[in-house]
This record gives sequence, C-alpha cells and structure tokens, in this order.
Amino acid sequence: MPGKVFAVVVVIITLAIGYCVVAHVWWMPVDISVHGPNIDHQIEETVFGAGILFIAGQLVLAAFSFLYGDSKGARKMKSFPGGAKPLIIFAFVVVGIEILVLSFVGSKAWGSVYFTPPDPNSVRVDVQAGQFAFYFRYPGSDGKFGPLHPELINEGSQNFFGLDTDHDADSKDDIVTAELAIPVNKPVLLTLHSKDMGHSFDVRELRVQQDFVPGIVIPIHFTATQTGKFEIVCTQLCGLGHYNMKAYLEVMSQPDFDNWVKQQAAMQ
Amino acid sequence: MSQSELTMSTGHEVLMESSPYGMEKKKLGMWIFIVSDACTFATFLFGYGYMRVGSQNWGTPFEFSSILNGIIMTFVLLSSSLSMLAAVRATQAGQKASANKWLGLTMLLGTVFAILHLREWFKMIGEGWRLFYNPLGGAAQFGACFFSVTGLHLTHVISGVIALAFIARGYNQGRYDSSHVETAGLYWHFVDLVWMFVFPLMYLMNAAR
Amino acid sequence: MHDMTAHAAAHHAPPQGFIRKYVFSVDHKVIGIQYTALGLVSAFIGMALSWAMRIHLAWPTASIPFLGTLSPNGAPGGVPTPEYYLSLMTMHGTIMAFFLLTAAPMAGFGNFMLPIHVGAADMAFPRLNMASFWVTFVGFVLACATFFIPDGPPLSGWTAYAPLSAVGAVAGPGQGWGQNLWGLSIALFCVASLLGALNFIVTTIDLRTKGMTLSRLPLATWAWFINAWVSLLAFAVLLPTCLLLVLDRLGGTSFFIPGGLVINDKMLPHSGGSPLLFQHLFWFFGHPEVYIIILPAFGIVAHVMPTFTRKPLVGGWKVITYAMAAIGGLSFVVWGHHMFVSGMSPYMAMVFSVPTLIITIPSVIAVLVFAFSLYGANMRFTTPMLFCLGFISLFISGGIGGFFLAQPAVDSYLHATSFVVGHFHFTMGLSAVFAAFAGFYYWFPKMWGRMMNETLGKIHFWLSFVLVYCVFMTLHLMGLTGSVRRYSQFVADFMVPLTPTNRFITIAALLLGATQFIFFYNVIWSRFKGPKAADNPWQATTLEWDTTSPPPFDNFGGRQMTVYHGPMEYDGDAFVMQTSTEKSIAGT
Amino acid sequence: MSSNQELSMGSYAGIVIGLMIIVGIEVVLTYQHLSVRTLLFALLCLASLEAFVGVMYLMHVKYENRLLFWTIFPATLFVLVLLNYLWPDAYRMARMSLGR
Repeated sequence: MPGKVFAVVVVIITLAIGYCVVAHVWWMPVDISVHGPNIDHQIEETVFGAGILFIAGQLVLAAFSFLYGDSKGARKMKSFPGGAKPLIIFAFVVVGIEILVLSFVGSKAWGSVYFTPPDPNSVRVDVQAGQFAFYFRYPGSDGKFGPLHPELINEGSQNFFGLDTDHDADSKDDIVTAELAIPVNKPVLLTLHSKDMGHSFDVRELRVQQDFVPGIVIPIHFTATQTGKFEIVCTQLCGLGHYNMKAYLEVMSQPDFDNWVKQQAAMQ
Repeated sequence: MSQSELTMSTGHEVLMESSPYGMEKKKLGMWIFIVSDACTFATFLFGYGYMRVGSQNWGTPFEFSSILNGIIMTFVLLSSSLSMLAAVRATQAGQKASANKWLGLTMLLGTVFAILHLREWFKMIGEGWRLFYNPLGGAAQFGACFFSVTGLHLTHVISGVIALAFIARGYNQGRYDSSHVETAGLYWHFVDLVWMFVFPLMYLMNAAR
Repeated sequence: MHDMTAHAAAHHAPPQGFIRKYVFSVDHKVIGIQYTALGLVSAFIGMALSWAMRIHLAWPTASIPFLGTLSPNGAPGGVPTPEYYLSLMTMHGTIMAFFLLTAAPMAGFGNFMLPIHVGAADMAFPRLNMASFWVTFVGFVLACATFFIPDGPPLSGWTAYAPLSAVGAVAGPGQGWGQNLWGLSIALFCVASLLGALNFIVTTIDLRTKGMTLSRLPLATWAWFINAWVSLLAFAVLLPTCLLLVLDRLGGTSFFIPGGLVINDKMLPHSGGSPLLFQHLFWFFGHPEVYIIILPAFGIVAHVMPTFTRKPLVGGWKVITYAMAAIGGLSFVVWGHHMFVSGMSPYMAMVFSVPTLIITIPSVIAVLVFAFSLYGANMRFTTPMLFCLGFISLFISGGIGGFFLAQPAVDSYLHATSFVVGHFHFTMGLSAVFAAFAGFYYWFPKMWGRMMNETLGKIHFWLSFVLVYCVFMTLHLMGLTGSVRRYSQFVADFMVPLTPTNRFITIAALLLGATQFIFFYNVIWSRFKGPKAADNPWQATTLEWDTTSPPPFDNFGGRQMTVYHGPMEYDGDAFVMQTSTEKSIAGT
Repeated sequence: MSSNQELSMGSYAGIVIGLMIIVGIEVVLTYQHLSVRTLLFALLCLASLEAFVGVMYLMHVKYENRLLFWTIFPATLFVLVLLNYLWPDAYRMARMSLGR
C-alpha cells in the first residue's frame, strides 16, 4: 500500500512540475538581444533533454515502488536482468550524448557572447557600480573617456567616477548619467568596473549577466533589437542595499538616442 | 583507549586485517596529515604566485646578505634533518643516551633556524617592511606574501621543536618508543622539505640581481 | 552475545565520572552522539533563521516574534532591516552547510558507526577525535556568538566573497567583529574537519577486523572513507583561505582587496589584491564541499536500502563505490562553474563546464543503481525506507538542475536566481537531510537502544516530502523568471508580481518547518519512552547489528569479530550476518 | 615496525650534503642573469628534485610499501596541478587592471 501511495504522489508531483514547465507558468521574458536566441535555444534544449531524464527517472521510481512496494513475503525476489551493465551503458551513452550535444551547442552560445571581439564601431559606455547604484559614462563629443582618479570620488559633489575635469582634457565632455540609454540594433560595448564591492550587471531581457570585479575592468558587448525600458539589477551580494540596487536600461531609436545624449550633455 | 591498548589489556590478540600500507596507524596518520599540510602550504605559495603575477611593480629587495642568511638557515635545517635521522636510528637501536644527544641537537638546530629567521624578520621590520607596506615603493604585497608564507613555515618549525621536546620527554620516561620518534621525524623532514620550496621561491626569486 | 568476560571488563572499564563519560569523552560513540546533537541544534537554529527570512520575504512589514528581542537594532519591532535579513541568510547558510550538513552525516553517524562497521573498538586516534569535536563546538559557539555582539552577524553570505568580507566594518553592519568571528569559526571548523578526516582514513585502513576486506566494507563506510579523502584535500585549501581572509581583515594585508576602493567617499588603504583569488580558493573548497555533504548521503542510502528491499544493490558494492569515488575525484575539477559570470576568464568557463557535465555520469549511475535495486524487491516500508525513496526522488529532481547550471550560456541567465537556490537545496540540502533522516531512523535503535515511533515517522516523511517539493520546486520555477536571490525585499519591478508565489513558498516552508517538530517530538519521546530495541530490529547484516543496542563501551564486549561475508547478504526474509559462518546467499 | 635500515648514516649524510649542493646550485643560478621565467622553472625543478629525494630517502618512502608512494604523490599532485587553474585569472588581473 505505501508503495502505491508513494508512486501516485511522485507521479502527481512529476505531472505538476511538467505542466508548469510546458505551460510556461513561470518563464523567461521575451529576449531583446542578438545573441539571446542562442541562449534561449540552449535553455529550451536543456529543458527538453533534462526534462525527459527527469520524467523518466521519477516514473521508473514510481513504477518500481508501485510494483514491488508491498512485502507480501511470498513473492520470489528478482534481480534486475543484466545487472548493472545496462545501467552503466545507459548512463555513458545517453547522458554522454546529451553532454556532448549540450557542450557543443552551449559553447556556441557562450562563444557568441564572450569569444567574439567587440565591433570596433560599438557605442561605448563606461559603467561604474558602487554601493548601491550604477552610474554610466558616455565619452562625449571627443569620443574619449578621461582617466579615473578613485581618490576624487565624491558623491556629495556628484563626482561618481572620480573625474578630474579641471586637469584632464578628455574628461571635460564626459557625460555621466544614472540611466543607461543605448541605440537599438547597434553594437554596444560596456566596460564594467566597480568602486567598492563585487556587483553584477544583469538585464534579464538582454540575457546578459556579468559581475563587476573590483580592481579590474571587464568588457561586455551586445546588441539590443527592441526599443523599450528594462530593468538593470545587481545580482552579486554587495551589502545592505543589495536588494534595492537597480537602474534602467532604455533602448532607443538612433535619433532618440542622439537627442538623449545631447540633452544629457546639456545637463552636465 | 586504542585498539592496541585493548589488545594488550584483554590479554588475547584481537585478530585484524593487515594494513595494506603495512605501517602502524600513527605513522599512516602522520603521512595523511603531511598530504593535507602540503596542500595548505601550496595554497599559500600559489596565492603568492598569483599576487606576484598580478602586481605591476614587484620588487626584488633581497641583498646578498639576506640570501646568505637564507643559505645558512637552509643548511641548519638540512643538518637538523640529518640529526633527526640519527636520533631515530639511535632510538631504534635502543641507545637512549645517543638518542637524547641527537634529539637535543635537532631541537637546537631548529631553534637556531627560528632565531636566524626571526633576526631576518626583525631586520626587515626595522627597515620598514610591514604586511601592508613596502618601504622600497614596490608592490605592498611583498611584505604580505613574505611574512605570511615564512610565518606559516616558522610556526611549523617552532611547533616541531615543541613537539620534539614532548616526544623526548615521553621517550625518556618510557611512555614513548622509537615509533613515536620516527613519526615526529617524518613531520620534521616534511617541514624541512617545505623550506626547499619556500627558500627558492621567497628568497632566491626575490634576490636583487 | 553477552559473553563479556569479567577479565575483559575489569581491564577496560569505561570511564566513570560524568565529565569523562559524557562531556570530554574519547569514546567514539559518545562523540558521534555529540556531533549528531550538534547537528540537531544547528538544524533547529538554521530552520528558525530560514523562517524569519521567508516571513520577511512574503510579508516585508510583518513583525517576527522573538527577532526584536534577539536584536533590537537588527530587527526593530521584529521587522528585520535589509542588512539583518542578509545576516540571517549568512548564518542560515553557514550553520546549515557547515555545522549540520558537513558535521552530522559524516562526523555524527560516521563517528558512531564507522569503528563498529569495521569491527574496531574505537577510532584510530580517540583523543584526536575528541579534539575535533570540541574544536568544532568552539567554532559553532563563535558562529552563534555573532548574534549577540553589538553589530550582529556578518552579512556577506556563507561564501563570504571578498572584498565585502575583507575590508572590515566600513562594508556594513556585521562586517566588523561579526565577520572576524565568522572567519575564526570557519578556520576552526577546517582544523576539526581535517583531524576528523585523518582519523576516518586511518581507522578504515588500519583497524579492520579479521576478514573485513575492502570488498566487505559496508557501503556507508566506503562513502565515509572516500569522503574523508575529499575533506582532507578540500579543507586543506579552505584553511589557508580563511587565514588569508583574517590576515586581510586584522593584519592589513591585501590578498583579496584591490587598490582604489572607495567606500563613503573614502579610499581604503589597500592595494593590489584580487577578489577573484578568493572566489577561486573558496570554490576550490566549496565545490568538493557540496559532495562532502552528499557522498555520506549516498553511503547511508546504499547502506540502509538493501536492508528494506531485502536484496543487494544492483552491481554489488563495486558499481556504487566506483561511482562515489569518481564523484569524489571529479568534484575537484569543476569548481569554476560557480564563477561563470564572476569575471573569470571566459575560456576557463569551458574548461570547467565540461567536467561539470561529465560528473553527471557517475551521479546518474549512482541514482540508477538505487532506483533499479528496487526492481523485483520485496520492500518493507519502514520510515527509513521511505526516506531513502524520498532521497532518490529529490536527488533526481535536484540533479536535473545541474544540467542547466553546468552550462555557462544557460548559467549566464540563471546565475544568482532562485533557480540556484532551489537547485542546491534539493541536491546538497534536502537530499542530504533526507538521507540523514533515513540514517537517523535506521540507527536510532542502535544509538539509544529504543525504537522510534513508526507512525509519527511516516507522518513526518509524507508531509516533508510533499512540502519540500512545494518549497524548492517552486523556487526553481520562479527562478526561470529571473527572480534574484539574496534580496531582502522584492522591489525590482519584475519581481513584484512574484509576491503571491513567494507567499505560497513561505507558507509551505513554515509548514515544512512545523513538520520537523513531529520529528523532534518523536526523537525525545522515543529516547525515553520508546519500546526497547532488539539487537537487530531490522534484520540487517552489518556488524553494528551484531552487538547490543546500544553497544557496550568496547563495542563488542571483548569478542573477536571475524567477518565472512559482504554487507548485502539479503534474499527476502533470509539474510546472512557478516560474521555468520553460514553459506553466502546473495553472491556478493 | 620500521626496521628499514637500508641506508647507513654515511649515506644519509651523503644525501643531505647532496641536497645542500643543490641549494648551492640554486643560489648560483640566481645570479646568472637568467630571465625570471627560466629562473623560476629551474628553481622549481631543483626544488622538486630535492623534495622527491627527501621524501623517498629521508622520509623512507622508497623502503615503505609501494602503496604509500601511490597514495601521497597522486593526492598531493592532484591539488597542486588543479591550483594551476588560477593562472589565467592572475594574468587577467595584470592585464585588465583598472587604470591601465
């Protein structure tokens, strides 16, 4: 009896989980990046392959506890025919094939983000994370970022990056904003650096998540394909305000973007 | 109460599977400790390597006087290994007086090593070296790496001397036998061999050339 | 069976004083019980912390009973501040991962059972064994003490990523002495684990009784032995990591702190360190650690299940043991999968991803061995058996998540979402806990000489099993939306709509916690009022069932134990004890 | 136990003197104006040789059961080899550091 109950419970749990996944009760938001479809495809492939293993595993467990779950005592014991050999072969072949497929397809998806050089004509934005806000810096009309002087960082005087606008010519026209605006369908290159802790740059819709590592600059590049306003959240534990560390990403058409940059430049 | 004590106290032999290593448990335990301690030292040394590779202005501050001090320390430690071997040999032969002599010499050499090492430390501290400061203006990591790696080793040497003192006392009181001395010897040789890495990596690689 | 001679008893009488007998005891059985008790206390504290977290997540303004009293600053009026939420989370992780999951299945059951399994009178180094418990205990006290110091427990998570954990009090409340105590506590835990691992290895190698060849070792002992090697090497790396972290904090070094960090507009006096170095060294230990937690669970299930399926495991002792050894070895080469998006070299991501996927092969073999051992069985549905089945189901579900997180591309979406939380709670958390429950219900008669109540045990199982799925599978699914972990409140726009889901999880988690009181009640009731246990209530074959319940001080009352059979000589109601001279019936 | 008297004290003294000579060679090499990379490689090779000789002779592994050799060396080397996974990030730290 308990064996049959266990089997039924396991089947119900399996079906419920299966439904939630197939019906997308909780699911990823629509992708807005060029590399995103690779990742989505990879996730779907994994859901399919791993899902089959999951369902098969749970059903085998349920079936066995259903069939052999009562100790009547009279029944003759049986061993699994063939012993462990078929199980080992199954594990090596089926899981092995799945691993090969996932590794090959997966390395393509990963490579499309990380192994490709950024487009030389990318829009460049310098990103600085700190407790507990993101700041973005555009190079301005000269197309050059001025050097950073951490000792000059002062939130009171709004010098978030530590720019020395009095001495560094390149810094004079740098535009610092609290919102990340990028043009649609244009490659973007972000250079991430942190002023204090480890933080992370995560935009779900972009399928981009990259940590900030204090002390080093990490480049990340992508191309957005849809306009709209999206949330940037911090996903690396950075201290007490971690939950509230966010900013917005606005993907704009090229003319809107140009206007926005002009506006921001005027506000500096 | 250990298995062997039980065997002795119950008066009848408890039959056991023979150890696949053919060695008694103390010695095997020491070997396994050595494996793990080697990994601990390795982590420190790899950390030092990481710091060095990642730093832009790593200095090489050791003048030949420091290197010479290091050479003398190395020779002292190697000699102590030899006297440790002699001590083990003497205990195995049951020559108590000779064993005491060699154990004493080993402890003496270990102490000399520690004193030479501390002299080097105090000299450097006097020159302004700190865990977080490099008086020559190079990477501040130098002090951190040097003091932590050699400090870990020095801790091992000093605890080795103390352990040897305990073992010698127990041996003289008849509580310990040659196998205890031999096990302590393994530890002593291990500390010696770690120095064979610490000396070239911490001193020679940082010699002013 | 009770032929302990007067001669033998007179010569190795157990210690008489209370302190020597129950507190600073060198008896492996007392130490095993001490570790188990420490595990139960940790489980209770960790669970209570998780309730506070869950309530706060579902109802951010709710006042949580006792919390305001525990920390008037951290939770004014019982409502935790964001930083206190992180402290609760840090301590939940630390206490659960180290003091429950690492300590109980290995050091608790292992200390009690391993010497008996191999037929020895005690561990190889009894005094070292006592030292490792008390060092662990001091570590535990230091960890708990952080609740009572002015600025509270650290908030940098159980992973204590630098520089948050390394720069000191400027990083936030709890990062002062709280983090110092945490570092010392974990360093002590490392030392204790190293000593314990050394003891386990030497005992298994050198103290086996006549006839206890490696092929006749019980599978739980195999698991503890393999696990001791994994611990030995993994904790040997965490120990220096903790020391360097403490040096950074107290000695002013900069191993993990880069230059140019600015907090509150002030530059820190550090330069030249690397946060990635800390992450590497931590996960060098951290990934083997999750297998340190799960390998004893495999061993316990492999040990307990054949007793109730009344047949040997498929493939005998070899397949499962080789699978466990392969998992133990591979667990060292995969740590980078925790760091795919952490700024590690993206090429290294591929180097770590492939072994991570490969480790699923031995894991799948182990699970298949467990599942197909049910084939043609004649199961006895006792509570331990139910927990074994629950373990298999949970481990399948949790293991599936591994396929996702092992791939850098997929991980770049799922990293730091509640998918990860669900995944590791299933695999290293609840799977290990279910196996520990199986072991607890199974060995309770031997450890305390009384049977546990089966009805309460079964209620405990069914409620736990269903509720565990409600809590942690929902976390998995919610993670697919990108819901970020380690947030004290859901203020991000896309996370606000997840509040009902969160409330559902919280209610299920509270019920799951309440269910555990059935277990606590059962333990206490059975300890004093349970029916007396026979020497071999489960009709099992291994040596612990060949002595009295509980075993005498020297385990076998001075008898020479000679072993003739493997541990899985079952055929239906027939079984052959390991020490029996009868003919083998299962051919293992 | 351990009646492994295969070597005389004279041979031990020879081995220790040999180790001292290797240390001498290391010191001489240090002042040969080699590149840092070559020097490191040479020093590590010599140090490993010393450690190997020390473990085999001073610590008797040569005269113990072969299994001991096949336990301690693989276990330690396993961790040593794996720690080399740190280097790519050490170089990244040098290359990508802020202010470069």
